[in-house]
Amino acid sequence: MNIHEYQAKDIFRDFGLPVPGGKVAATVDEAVDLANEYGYPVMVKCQVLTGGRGKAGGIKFSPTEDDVRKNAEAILGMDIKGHTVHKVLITPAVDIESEYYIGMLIDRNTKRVLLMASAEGGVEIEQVAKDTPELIFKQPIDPRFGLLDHEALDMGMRLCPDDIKKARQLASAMQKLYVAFMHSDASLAEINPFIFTPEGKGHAIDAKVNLDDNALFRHPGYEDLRDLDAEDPSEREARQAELSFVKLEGNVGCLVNGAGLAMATMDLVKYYGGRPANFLDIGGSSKPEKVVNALTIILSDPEVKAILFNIFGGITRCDDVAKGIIAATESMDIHVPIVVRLTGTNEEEARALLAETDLVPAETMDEAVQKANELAGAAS
Amino acid sequence: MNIHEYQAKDIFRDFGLPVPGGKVAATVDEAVDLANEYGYPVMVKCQVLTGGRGKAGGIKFSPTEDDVRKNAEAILGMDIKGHTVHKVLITPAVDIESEYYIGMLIDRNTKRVLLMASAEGGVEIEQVAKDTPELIFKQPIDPRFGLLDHEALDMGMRLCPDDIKKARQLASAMQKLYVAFMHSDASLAEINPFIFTPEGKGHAIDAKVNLDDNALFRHPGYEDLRDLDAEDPSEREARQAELSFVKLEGNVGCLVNGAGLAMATMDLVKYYGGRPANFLDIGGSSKPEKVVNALTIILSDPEVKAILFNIFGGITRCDDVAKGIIAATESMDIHVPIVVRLTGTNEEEARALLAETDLVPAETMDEAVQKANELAGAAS
Amino acid sequence: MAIFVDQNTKVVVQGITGRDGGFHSSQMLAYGTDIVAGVTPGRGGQMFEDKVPVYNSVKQAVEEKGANTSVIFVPPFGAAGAIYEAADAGCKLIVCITEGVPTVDMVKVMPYLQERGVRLIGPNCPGLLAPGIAKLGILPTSIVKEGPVGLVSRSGTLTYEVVYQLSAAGLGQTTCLGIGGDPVIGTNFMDAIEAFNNDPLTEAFVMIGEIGGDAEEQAAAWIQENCKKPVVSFIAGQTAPPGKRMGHAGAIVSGGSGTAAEKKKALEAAGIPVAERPMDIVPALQEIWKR
Amino acid sequence: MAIFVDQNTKVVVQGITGRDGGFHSSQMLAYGTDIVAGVTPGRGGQMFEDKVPVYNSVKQAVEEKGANTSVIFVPPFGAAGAIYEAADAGCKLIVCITEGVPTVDMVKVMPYLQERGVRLIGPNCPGLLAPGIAKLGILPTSIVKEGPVGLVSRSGTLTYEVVYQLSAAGLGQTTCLGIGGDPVIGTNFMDAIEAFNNDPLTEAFVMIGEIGGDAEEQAAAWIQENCKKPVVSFIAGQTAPPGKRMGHAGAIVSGGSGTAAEKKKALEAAGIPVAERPMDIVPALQEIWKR
Repeated sequence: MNIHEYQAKDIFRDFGLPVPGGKVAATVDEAVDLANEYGYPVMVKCQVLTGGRGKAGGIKFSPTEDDVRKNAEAILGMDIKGHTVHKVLITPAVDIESEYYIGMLIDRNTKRVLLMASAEGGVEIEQVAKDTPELIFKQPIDPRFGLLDHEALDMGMRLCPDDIKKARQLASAMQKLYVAFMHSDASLAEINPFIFTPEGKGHAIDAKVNLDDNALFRHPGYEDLRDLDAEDPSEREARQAELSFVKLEGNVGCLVNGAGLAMATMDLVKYYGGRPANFLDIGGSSKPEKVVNALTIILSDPEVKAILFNIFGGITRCDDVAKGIIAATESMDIHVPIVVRLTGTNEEEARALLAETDLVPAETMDEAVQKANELAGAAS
Repeated sequence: MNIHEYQAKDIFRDFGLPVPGGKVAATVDEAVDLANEYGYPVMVKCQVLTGGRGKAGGIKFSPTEDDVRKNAEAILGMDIKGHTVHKVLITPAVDIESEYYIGMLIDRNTKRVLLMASAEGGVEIEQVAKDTPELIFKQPIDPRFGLLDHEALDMGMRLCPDDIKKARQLASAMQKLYVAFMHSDASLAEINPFIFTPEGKGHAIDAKVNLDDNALFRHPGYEDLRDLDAEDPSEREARQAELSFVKLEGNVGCLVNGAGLAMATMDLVKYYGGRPANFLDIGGSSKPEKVVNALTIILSDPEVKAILFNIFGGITRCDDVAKGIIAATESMDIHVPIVVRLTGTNEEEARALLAETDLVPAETMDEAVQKANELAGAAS
Repeated sequence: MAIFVDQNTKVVVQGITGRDGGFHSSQMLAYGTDIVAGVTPGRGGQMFEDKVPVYNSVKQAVEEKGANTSVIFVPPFGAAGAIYEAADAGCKLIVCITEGVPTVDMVKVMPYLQERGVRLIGPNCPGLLAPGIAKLGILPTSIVKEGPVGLVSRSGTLTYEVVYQLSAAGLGQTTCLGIGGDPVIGTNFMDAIEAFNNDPLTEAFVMIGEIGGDAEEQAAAWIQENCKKPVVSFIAGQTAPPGKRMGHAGAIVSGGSGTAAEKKKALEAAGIPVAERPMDIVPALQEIWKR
Repeated sequence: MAIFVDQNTKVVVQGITGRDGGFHSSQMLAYGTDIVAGVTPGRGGQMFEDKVPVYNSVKQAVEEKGANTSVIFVPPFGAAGAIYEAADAGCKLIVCITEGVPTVDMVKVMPYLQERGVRLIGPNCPGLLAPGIAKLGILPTSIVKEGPVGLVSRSGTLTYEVVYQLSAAGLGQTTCLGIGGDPVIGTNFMDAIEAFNNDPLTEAFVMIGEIGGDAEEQAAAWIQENCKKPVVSFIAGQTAPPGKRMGHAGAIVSGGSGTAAEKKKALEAAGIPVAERPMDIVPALQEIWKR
C-alpha cells in the first residue's frame, strides 16, 4: 500500500526522525490558515501517490499569503500523471545547504533490509542508480542486531566525510528510519532529500513509504491511511472482495486461478494480438459468489467485449469449477461472450456441462485465448 | 532503581499487558473518591518498596466505601519493614480463579534475560524456588530473536496444560513482558500473580520492576519515578553527588576508592570487632570537593565516631591524594578523628604530608582499620 | 531420487486440524507421503484420520515420531512462529504453504534458519512433489509422472499447466518445486537449480520465472557457468504494467527493473531458450535435449 | 607467556582522544604496549602523542595498521556500539574499561561476539596487565612484577592491593586480570581460570571474588574437577546488607543468594583456601604452594 508524503512523515515523526511541522489542506482557505499558523515562507506540496511531483509543478515555494493562495489554487485539482490532487501539504520552508538520499527496501538477494544512501539527494534516485551507481552506498542490515552504530556512522561519513556532526545526524536518521521501517512493516521507506540547513541542522523534508499489504492485519490503524480517491474504483472493489486485480487498458476480461497463470494468460492474449483488460487472480476456490464478484468488477469496465476464464483444476475438480461458473453466470445478466477453458481433473465432464450453456468451451489455453480475442475483436 | 507497583503497572500497560485500572491516593479522601469512580469492590494497596506487603496488612480487599475509608486510614502512614506508606493504590478487585507467577531477570550465566514462570503464583517465589524448584520453569531468551511464539506458548502450556486459551494468554503476557523489560532497561520484572478470573480472563494484578541504574540516561522520564521519600536522606545526597554509598548501622565511617576494596574494608572493620557505618566508593579521583561531599554525607550520621580513608594509589599518586584529603578536611569543621591509609606510588611522601596534620596516618589496611576501630570505640 | 526429499522424509504437518491443513494432509497421505504427526497447540492427543497423532508442539512430534520435515498450513500471523518452532525442534526441511506472510517476518526468520542449517521452501508456495516419493504441499498428484525432468517455478497453477504438458508428452519429473512468489523466500532458483544439477536422476529441467527481482538473471549466470544439463525457461508477466503488484507480493516491476524483457534477455544470453508461450516449453525442451 | 595477550598483540584504543582514553593510552605506551592506532570518529588523520595515528573507524585501524585487539574508553552510551565496531572490524580481543554500560546492551552484544569468536574483557573493569608483555587497561604498572602467579578479580583497587602484596613478597605475576563487576561480563572467572590452568608459565593463581551471582561457586567446582595448580581465594562483601548494590552493578545479594558466606563455603568445599583478610592471601598461597 502506498501512502502520501504527509502520512509517511507522521510515521517518521513517531519514530523520532527530524521532520518539519506540516498539515494537509483540502481547500485554498485551509491552506492559507495553516500557512498563517506556521509563518512564512512555507511549501505547498501536492499529495498524490506518484513521483516527479516537483517537475509537474505540484510543489511550490510560497513566501507570502498571496503565494500560498495562488499556488494552492493552482495545485488543488491539478492532474499529475493521472492522479488528481485532492490535498496539499503546508509545511514551513527551510533553507537548504545540502541534500542527501536515505532509503531502505527489502533486498531479495540478501533477504535483508538494505540501506541505501547517497550524497546525490533531491534528484530521482533511479536516475542516479542508472548513471552513477558508484555514488549510492549500500548496507544490508542484519535483523538480529539492527543497524549498528558503526554501520550507520560509516554510511554517514561516506556521505559527509568532512563534517562529523552532520555524519552523526545522518547516521541517527538512518537508525531511526530502520526502526520505523521494521515497526511499520514497510516494504520501502525513503527520505529524499534529507537536508541540512546552513546552520547544520538536519531535516527530512520529503518522505515516501510503501507498506507491506501482507502485514496490514497487525496495524489496524493503517487501513485509514488508504487514499480511496486515489484508487481505481474497480481495484477498490476487487480489494474489498479480496480478489487480486489490476486494471489494464484492453477489451478481453480475464479470470484466472493463480497469479502466474493469470500473467501468462494476459501475455498470451497479447501474443495473439488481443488486449487484456485486466489481471485477475480468482484464487483456489471457484465458489459462485466469488465468480459473481469477479465478473461484476470486470463488467463494470465498458471496454470489456469478451471474457476469458482460464482455470487449471488441480485439486479442485474441473466439473465442480464448471458448476460454479455456470451458477454465477446464470445469476447475472451478461451481454458479452464468455470463453471457458478448464483443464485438469475431470475436464471432460466439465466440458460436457459447459456444452449445455451459452458459454464457449475451449480445450487449451491457446484455443481459449484465440477465441476470446476473436470474440472481443468482432464486438469492438 | 526500584519503583512502586503502580509505576510498574504503568510501564506494563504501555506495552499492552492486561493490567486492571488503578490510581494512587495520598489521602483517605482521595482514596474514597477513586474507589467511587471505579465502583466496588476495590483493593487498597500500600505502595512501598518492599515485599511481603500483604502479610504486613498493607493490602486490603474493600467492598464498600466505609471499608475503603477504614483501610486507607489504617494503611496510610503504616510502617512496613521500615518503609512508611505515603500512597495507596486503589484498583478494582477482580475475582480470582487461579494464580501464576511470571518473572524475568538478567541471568549472569547465560548472559541473557531469563524467563521464569510457575503455576505457584501469588506466593513468595523465593520460597517456591527453595522448597520446590521443579515447579519453576525457565527459558533463557535469545536477544537476537526475542521470546518466540513457541517458546512462550510452551511455557504457557506448562503452566496451564489443559486450557489452551489460558496458555495463550500467559504466553502473550510473557512476550509483552519481555518487550517491556528490554525497552525499559529493567533488571527485574515480575507479575505475581498473573490471575485468571472465573470467566477465563487474565490480569496482571501485581507488578514489580527494578530498573537498571546504568540505563537511566536513556529514559529521562524514569528519573521522575524515583521515590525520594523512600530513600535514606544520606543515600539520596550521595546519589546526587554521584558517589556510590550505602548506609549501615555502625560508627566507623569509611571512604575507600573502589567498590571491592570498600567492601573488603568494611569486612575488615567487622573482623577487628568494629562496626562500619557505611559503604562508600569515592572512585578514581580524589579532588577536594569530592572528598568534602563524601565527608559531609558520612558526618551527617551522628553515630559516626571515627573516619577511615583507605586509598590505594595506583595511577593517581598518593601524595596528590593526600593533598586532596588535607585540603578537604581543612576546609571543614570536623570533630571526629580521621585515619588515613594511603598505599601505592609515592606513599612515603604522602605520609610525610599527613604527619604535619591532625590526620592519623597508617601504613597498612589492617593497621588503619584497627586504629579507626579503637578511636571509634573510645569515643562511643 | 529427487531434490530435498527422499525415502527418509518424515513429515509433521503444522496446522493439521485446520481446513486447508486437513484437506491437504489427506491428499499427501493418499499419495503415500510419510506423515508421522500433526501439530495444533491445544489439540494434542487427538488423531487425524485415525492414523496420524496430533501433538501440541513440533518438539513432541520430533521426539516421539522422528519427524524431520514440516509442512506448514497456519494463518499468516502465525506462519513465521511456526517456522521458528519447526527449526527449533530440529526439522531440517520446512515447507511453508501459507500465503500472505509479512515480509519483515521472513527477513527476521531467515538467519534463525541459517544458523540451524534448515532449508525453507516458501512461503506462499505450492511446495514440492517428487513423483513416487513424497508430496509436501498442495501440487495435484494427478498431473505428475515419474521421470527425468526437474521443474522449478515461482508460480502455482502455471506450474501445473507446465507439468501437465510435460506428463502429456511423456516427460516425467524427478521433482516439481514451487518456490513461491514472495519477495523473501527460503529456497530460490539458484538453490533449486544447483540441486537439480547435482541430482543424478534429473537429466534436464525447466525454470518458470516471472517479473520482479533478479533471481532469474542470477540463475541464468549460474547455469551458463556451471550447468551442463539442458534447461528451458518461461517468464510470465510481459504485459504487466510497472509498479503494480501482480497477485504475488514479489511480482512487481519497480523502478524499471525486474521486467520480463530483462529476464528473457539474460536467459537467452546465457544460452537458455525462453518459450514464448507455455505450450512452447515442452517442444523447446525436446529440441535442445534431443530426446 | 600470559593469558589472552602475547607479543603479537597490536592494540587500537577506541576513544584515544578522550580524557581517560588519552591518559591511559600514554600509560600503556609507556609500559611498551604496542598501540598501533587510536580511533575517534571525526578525528581521523590526527596523531596521538606524535606517534599513534588516529582513525575514524576501527576498520581503518585494522586494515592499515593490523590492529587485532581493542581497548575501549568511550562513554557508556557508546560503549556497546564500540564493541560491535571492534568485533566487526576483526579484533579478536576487546577490553572495555567503560563503567556504567547498560546491562541490556551487554546482553545484546554477547551473541555478536560469540558468532565472531571474539573475547571480551569487561565492561567496567581495569583490564589486563601481563608484566613484561603488555598492559591493556588501567592497572598501575608500578606494583606488578614478572613471575609465575596468575590473578583474576572482579574488583579494581582490591586487585591492586593484592598484586602489591604479591610483588612485595617476591611473587611476580604472569597476568593480572580484572574481569569487572557488572552482572553481564564477557570473560568470567571460569574463562580466566581455564586459561591460567592451560598457561605453562602460570604456576599458581589467586581468585578475588565478591558478593553477587554464583561465578565463584562455578569456578570452585571447575577447579576441583580440573585444576591441579595451587589456588587461593578471597571474597569481598561479608558485611554487605542484602538487596543493596555495593558500587558494582553486579555486587548485590538478592533473594538471599550470592552471599559471601555461600561462596566461601563452596570454595572451601572444593579445597580452595579462602583468606579472611586481604593480607592473608599471600601467606595462604605460600602455604599451599610450598614455595
